[in-house]
Amino acid sequence: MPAGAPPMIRLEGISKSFGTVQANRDISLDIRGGRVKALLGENGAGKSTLMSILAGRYQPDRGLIRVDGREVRFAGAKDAIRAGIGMVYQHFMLVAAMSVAENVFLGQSQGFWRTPRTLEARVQALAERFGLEIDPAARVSELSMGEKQRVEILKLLQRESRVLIFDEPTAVLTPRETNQLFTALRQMTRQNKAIVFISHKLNEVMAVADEIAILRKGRIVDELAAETVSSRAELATRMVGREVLLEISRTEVAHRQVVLRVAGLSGRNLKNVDFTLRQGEILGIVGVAGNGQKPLVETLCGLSRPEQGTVRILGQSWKDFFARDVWAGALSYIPEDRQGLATCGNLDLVDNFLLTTRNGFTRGPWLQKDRAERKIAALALDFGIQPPDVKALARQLSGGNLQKMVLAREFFRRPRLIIAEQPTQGLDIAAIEDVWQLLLRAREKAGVLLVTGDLSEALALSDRIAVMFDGRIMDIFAPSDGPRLAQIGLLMAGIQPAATTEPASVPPA
Amino acid sequence: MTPELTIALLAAAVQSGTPILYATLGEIFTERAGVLNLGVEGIMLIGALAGFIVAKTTGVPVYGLLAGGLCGALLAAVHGLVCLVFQGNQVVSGLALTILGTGLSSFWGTAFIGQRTVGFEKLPLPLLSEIPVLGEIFFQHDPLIYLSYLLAPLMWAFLRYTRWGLGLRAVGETPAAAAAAGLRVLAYRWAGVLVGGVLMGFGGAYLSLAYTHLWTNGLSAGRGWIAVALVIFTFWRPGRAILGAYLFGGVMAFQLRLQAMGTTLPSSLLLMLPYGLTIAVLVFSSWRGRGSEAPAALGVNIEPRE
Amino acid sequence: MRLRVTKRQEPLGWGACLVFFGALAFSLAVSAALLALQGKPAFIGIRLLFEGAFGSRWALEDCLLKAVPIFLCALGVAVAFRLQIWNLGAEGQFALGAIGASWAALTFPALPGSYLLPLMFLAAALAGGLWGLVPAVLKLGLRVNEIIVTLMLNYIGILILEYKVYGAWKDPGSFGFPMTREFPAAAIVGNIGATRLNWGLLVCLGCGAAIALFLDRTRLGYELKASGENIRAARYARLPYGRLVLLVMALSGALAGWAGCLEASGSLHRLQPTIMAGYGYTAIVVAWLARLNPLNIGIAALLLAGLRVGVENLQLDLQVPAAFGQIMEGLILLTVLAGNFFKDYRLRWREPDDA
Amino acid sequence: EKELKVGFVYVSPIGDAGWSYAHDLGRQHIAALPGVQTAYVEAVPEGADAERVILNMARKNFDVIFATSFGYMDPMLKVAKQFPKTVFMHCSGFKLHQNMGNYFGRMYQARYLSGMVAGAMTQKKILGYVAAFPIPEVIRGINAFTLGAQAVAPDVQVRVVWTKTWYDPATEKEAAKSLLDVGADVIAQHQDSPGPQEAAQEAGAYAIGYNSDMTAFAPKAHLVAPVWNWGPFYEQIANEVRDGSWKSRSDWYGMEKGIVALSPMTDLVPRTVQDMVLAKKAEIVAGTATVFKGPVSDQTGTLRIAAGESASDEALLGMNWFVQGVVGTTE
Ligand SMILES: Nc1ncnc2c1ncn2[C@@H]1O[C@H](COP(=O)(O)OP(=O)(O)OP(=O)(O)O)[C@@H](O)[C@H]1O
Ligand SMILES: Nc1ncnc2c1ncn2[C@@H]1O[C@H](COP(=O)(O)OP(=O)(O)OP(=O)(O)O)[C@@H](O)[C@H]1O
Ligand SMILES: [Mg+2]
Ligand SMILES: [Mg+2]
Repeated sequence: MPAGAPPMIRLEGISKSFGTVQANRDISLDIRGGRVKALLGENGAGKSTLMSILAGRYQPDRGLIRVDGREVRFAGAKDAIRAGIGMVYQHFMLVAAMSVAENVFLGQSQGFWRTPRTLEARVQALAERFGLEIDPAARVSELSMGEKQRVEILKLLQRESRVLIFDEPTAVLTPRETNQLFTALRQMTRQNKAIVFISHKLNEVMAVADEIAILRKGRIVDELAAETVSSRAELATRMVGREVLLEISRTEVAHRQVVLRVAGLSGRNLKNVDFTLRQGEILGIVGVAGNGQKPLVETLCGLSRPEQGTVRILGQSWKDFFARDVWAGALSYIPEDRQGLATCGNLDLVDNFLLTTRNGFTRGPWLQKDRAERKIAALALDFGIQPPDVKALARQLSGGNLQKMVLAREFFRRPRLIIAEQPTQGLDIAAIEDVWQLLLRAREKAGVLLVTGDLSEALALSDRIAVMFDGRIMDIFAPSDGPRLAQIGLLMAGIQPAATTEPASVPPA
Repeated sequence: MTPELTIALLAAAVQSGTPILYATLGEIFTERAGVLNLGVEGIMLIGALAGFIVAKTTGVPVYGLLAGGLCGALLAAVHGLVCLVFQGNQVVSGLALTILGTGLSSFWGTAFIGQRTVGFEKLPLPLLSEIPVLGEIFFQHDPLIYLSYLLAPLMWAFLRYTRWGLGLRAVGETPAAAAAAGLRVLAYRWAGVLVGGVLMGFGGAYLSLAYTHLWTNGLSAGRGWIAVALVIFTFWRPGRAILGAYLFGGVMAFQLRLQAMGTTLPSSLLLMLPYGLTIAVLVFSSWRGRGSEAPAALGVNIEPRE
Repeated sequence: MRLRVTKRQEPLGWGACLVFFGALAFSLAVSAALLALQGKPAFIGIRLLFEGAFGSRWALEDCLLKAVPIFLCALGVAVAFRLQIWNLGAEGQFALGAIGASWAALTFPALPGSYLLPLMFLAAALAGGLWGLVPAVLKLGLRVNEIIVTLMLNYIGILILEYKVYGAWKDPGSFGFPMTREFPAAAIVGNIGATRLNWGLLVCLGCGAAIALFLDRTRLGYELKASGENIRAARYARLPYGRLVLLVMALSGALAGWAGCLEASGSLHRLQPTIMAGYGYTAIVVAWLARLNPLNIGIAALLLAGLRVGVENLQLDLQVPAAFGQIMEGLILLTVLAGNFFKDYRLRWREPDDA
Repeated sequence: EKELKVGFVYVSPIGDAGWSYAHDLGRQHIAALPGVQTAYVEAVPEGADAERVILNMARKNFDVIFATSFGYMDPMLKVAKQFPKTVFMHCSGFKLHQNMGNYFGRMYQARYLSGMVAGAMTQKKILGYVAAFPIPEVIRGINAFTLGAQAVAPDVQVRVVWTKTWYDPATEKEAAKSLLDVGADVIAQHQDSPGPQEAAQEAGAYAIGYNSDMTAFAPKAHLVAPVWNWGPFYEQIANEVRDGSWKSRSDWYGMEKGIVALSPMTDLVPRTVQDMVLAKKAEIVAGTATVFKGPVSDQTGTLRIAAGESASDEALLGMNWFVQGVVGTTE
């Protein structure tokens, strides 16, 4: 690259705030053709926001964007696309009810007619050229996560974007798919495209990035060339600003009676799922998102009916268990979607607290709100919910504090079975430690089913780990089982290691 | 029923279904963009009045039609303003629009009651109208009916085969994805609301320019609501709107003919037929499991961009 | 400099009132302009409107009397809206309530008032409630859209009423006009003192207080609120959504039914088709203006009743057509709806980029 | 000198070109008189609303209040008892009070004559009648029309379609078309919109209007129309009240006072027919002919008015059965 030529993209002094949250503060960044720039940072550091600004989705409060040295102003995604900038969002931006081909051509302005057949042919050709296998006529709602991502990439390729932004693209991919993606990325850089790659997985960053920028609390705190980084630990330290340990000590707890027994559970993308869970243990379910964790959890928590097979909860059949209206001493569900599922944003904390505990505060037809208010106020102090104002609306709480309020509520119910789904997603490190401690402590009284996409979390907490792929449990083993742990990547990709002779689902000891 | 009576009934079904067809197509278009407009009744009334006044004063029916469409779009724009700009609840805004449209059309229209305007007259199509049976049912009507024959397939082709149609559907399904793909979501929604308003206005103008050549307060007499219900029956597809509209037109025409033939059933019971049929049709579509094919973002407002 | 829209983090407390009255003032101004456009004195017009609605004891009495059925219907509608169930069927439920009450009054004319009146109220609540349950059952069982079903049931309900009064229930002494015979004295809700108001007002106050208490203090009321806020959370928390839908629609129907009962018993003393004055539709407007809060519904019902009554004054003195009232109603609703925007968002000037 | 304040309460908007419109023409007639001031409230539902409106007029010291719908009877009576100095006039009812009178017009006389025209013009001996609501006024009109037609063509049949609307051109036109489809070649209407006229003209049939001369709407079809003309009556009452001679009574005037009239017959009606109809009209005006004169049987063949007798006013006011020759139901 000739020296002195302006970078393909230059961000200058970008600031952006949402209400009281300052997501980006005075950020300047260069992005060059033919190189992969990795953006690193904790949850909420402002990575997605910054790139959404570059992709025209948000308007910056201040600052400007230069493309090839010329100042540009993006009034919307369309302008960014015109300038050759495309983004694959963390949450895919696809129209589920339309076909792959229609999605790829959505928003493309050349031509007026859109005959499905010609669109499909063109997408087919494009997909073949870049080695991305896809059925162009399929409805997006029927695709797997990996396939959806391919559609997103095809969208960018079809538009001949020069700058491609990937926001946590590997979170939903199997290791094999991840490798395929990296191959494709390299192919793109060879064509002098600029790539921005956002990820939390430090080894991936080290594998593909040419340059690394680290964000913390909305600021760029570090910019370095990938060659200069020696270890993951170094990266992590730079990212968080202190030594990260996240090693927690766990004491063994005796495993007692079975609290959950799942046998031959099938239907709704589940295939013959078998396992048991005892009081005193944490069973971690790991796997790439979209491999059946959702239907499994929904079935176990009574949101959907088991189609085939049996589920016994606390010794009762699914039907009997969910027919009763027991609020305490039973099952607590800590869902991934705390804003949409676990709480009502427009209600205050007292009302949100009552959501699952209302039966404990009922006398006749009346609801004892005062008693509930006092209880939640005490819990708010215990759990360190900020602000500890019980009249605050749930939507005014930050994600971490909301999660604490959900945990406070669910633990208040003294559950004997806990189903926790991505319990630390979006939390800062201090909060993560708290949650982990809570879960470990809870298992003394309960069995915990921990569904997580974060392998390190599963390893740190679980007594046993189950790997899910395509609705199946590929294997269940203890984290101490070194050889099998080594093959976890293959298992998550659905490949049964040849060496193992034992059956896929191992009954627990 | 004799064959002649049946043919006459079917021809009447086509005619009395046509205003509903226009309105249904308009509502389909609006809803495909993700906006629920329950103000169809009010918009039809305004369209009917505007069409009547302009056709009467200019003496040119086509101007009347255009004015009907334009004023329909104007009232629909109020809905757009409240829901697209000010984030108002779409259900309530639509209801308010009906009240406002009814009020405005009576307010300005009272002076025109009991007058007659020029309008669209019957124009049997050469050759086609001579086809036995079909010719009589479909091709011995006024030009606006022929226009509606074209409109439904046109809208179908537009939604399926064009760039804008693709965009409109995307905006109604997943506005965030459409925005990320560079579509101007609000512009599409505005287009959906306005074009829908034009078609609803046409539906009203059909009543005052072709079905009759008269104006009265409340001329649309509930046809707008039937159109809203029909959209669900059509699964948001223009092609099926033809079927649905004629079915309803047929039921309305049928109960009057039943009386003319000397039935002894009380008229109150006969008049329930169209409404009962609406419910039956909805139950049937839902029972077939297709009732939930609504555009995914229907009725959901798009928050202003930060 | 461009406008920038941001979502409010804190709910707007008293400012909400300001927004409401601002919107009201705006719609009044537009109406006044419309009057001026017609060559009528705009300010005098607005004054006449107020005088006619609230300007004297009589006006207030009239206003209250008219607010009673609106209030009851709106209360029911609001309970359903809280659960995000779009019950547009108060009109039909009102008709069925009137039919139910009339059935009781005509079938047991010899009962003493202490039995007959409660029986009429019971019959009205049953008839209205069952009419409300039809869309609820269709929604739960077959996922049929309740907006359309409730609307269509309005037409059918009114036609049933006509069928009865043109047919079997027609008073032989009515000279062939469609009306039932006059109710026996025991079936008539009496007037309060020398006013035109009847004791139905008390029913209103009772219902309002009961509903407010129900929504605010009972467990079921809480479940209603939570389910309406977030339907997914309702499933998560195992709130009895299906039962709540049935409950609110039955309640909604029963309240509208009582309104119909009071109109038949307190005002008309018989059943006739003209009992249908569109209260069921006005109720939707009122419920929404009041943002579904029982106390506010009382105020909004008075306001709308005042508008209806006041417009008559305007008609008498300025010869403004009746449609003017409808226009104002539509305008008020639209402006208040649009005005709510400012409760949820604030507008600021975007700072210049090179600051 | 004090102005006479006259108030009118209408059941529908005056723009409906029909019933309320006809009364409003009467109001305009007296408003033009010196010393008379008028006001009206339109679209007043019968019941509590009517009571309020009438009450407010009485409170505002109106001297005479005309309420022009049957359903206003009880509310008006209630108010009349409270305001003995005000004169209350109720149209189409039967209750009286010392300061409340009632009045109506014998529209059936004109309908009978229009029936004669229809009977003379029909070829197929089937007449269609688009009707609003099954109330006595409408039923009486249909019966009178049928009797008139039968006087000319004894085997004629009158088919009735109810629309349950007063003014819905689209529905009413469709109703007329349905009658044309079953063979009617003359369409009559008790309906305020000219929709049926249009339908008849499009089908090449004849039509008989109502309320006003509807020739303009269907020049090739319109034959004649029975019309209202309230002006002279309202003027008479206003004068009586002013000079204090008004007494509570029932006024039921017919063609002799001109409250009810027949619009000029169009050229489509042959001279001979016109002469025949005008001759009959003269008899009615002179009081030598009555419309409901026995023997008259109802649809089932039961004799309702014995031979030689005439129906009493009370029987006419409450008429709820069809004469023989009408096809349809009164429900
Ligand atoms: N639309 C929005 N409205 C309000 N706040 C927002 C919005 N989008 C982001 N934020 C806030 O801005 C901050 C930065 O968010 P952003 O999504 O950019 O973080 P991130 O670095 O991408 O985090 P993650 O690793 O979790 O994806 C966070 O505090 C977030 O809560
Ligand atoms: N949150 C929800 N959102 C949408 N539909 C729901 C919701 N909850 C329940 N439903 C639907 O309502 C119907 C009845 O729900 P459900 O069986 O949960 O009711 P319930 O409270 O258990 O009532 P029951 O007394 O009959 O047991 C089902 O068809 C279900 O699909
Ligand atoms: Mg993230
Ligand atoms: Mg992010």
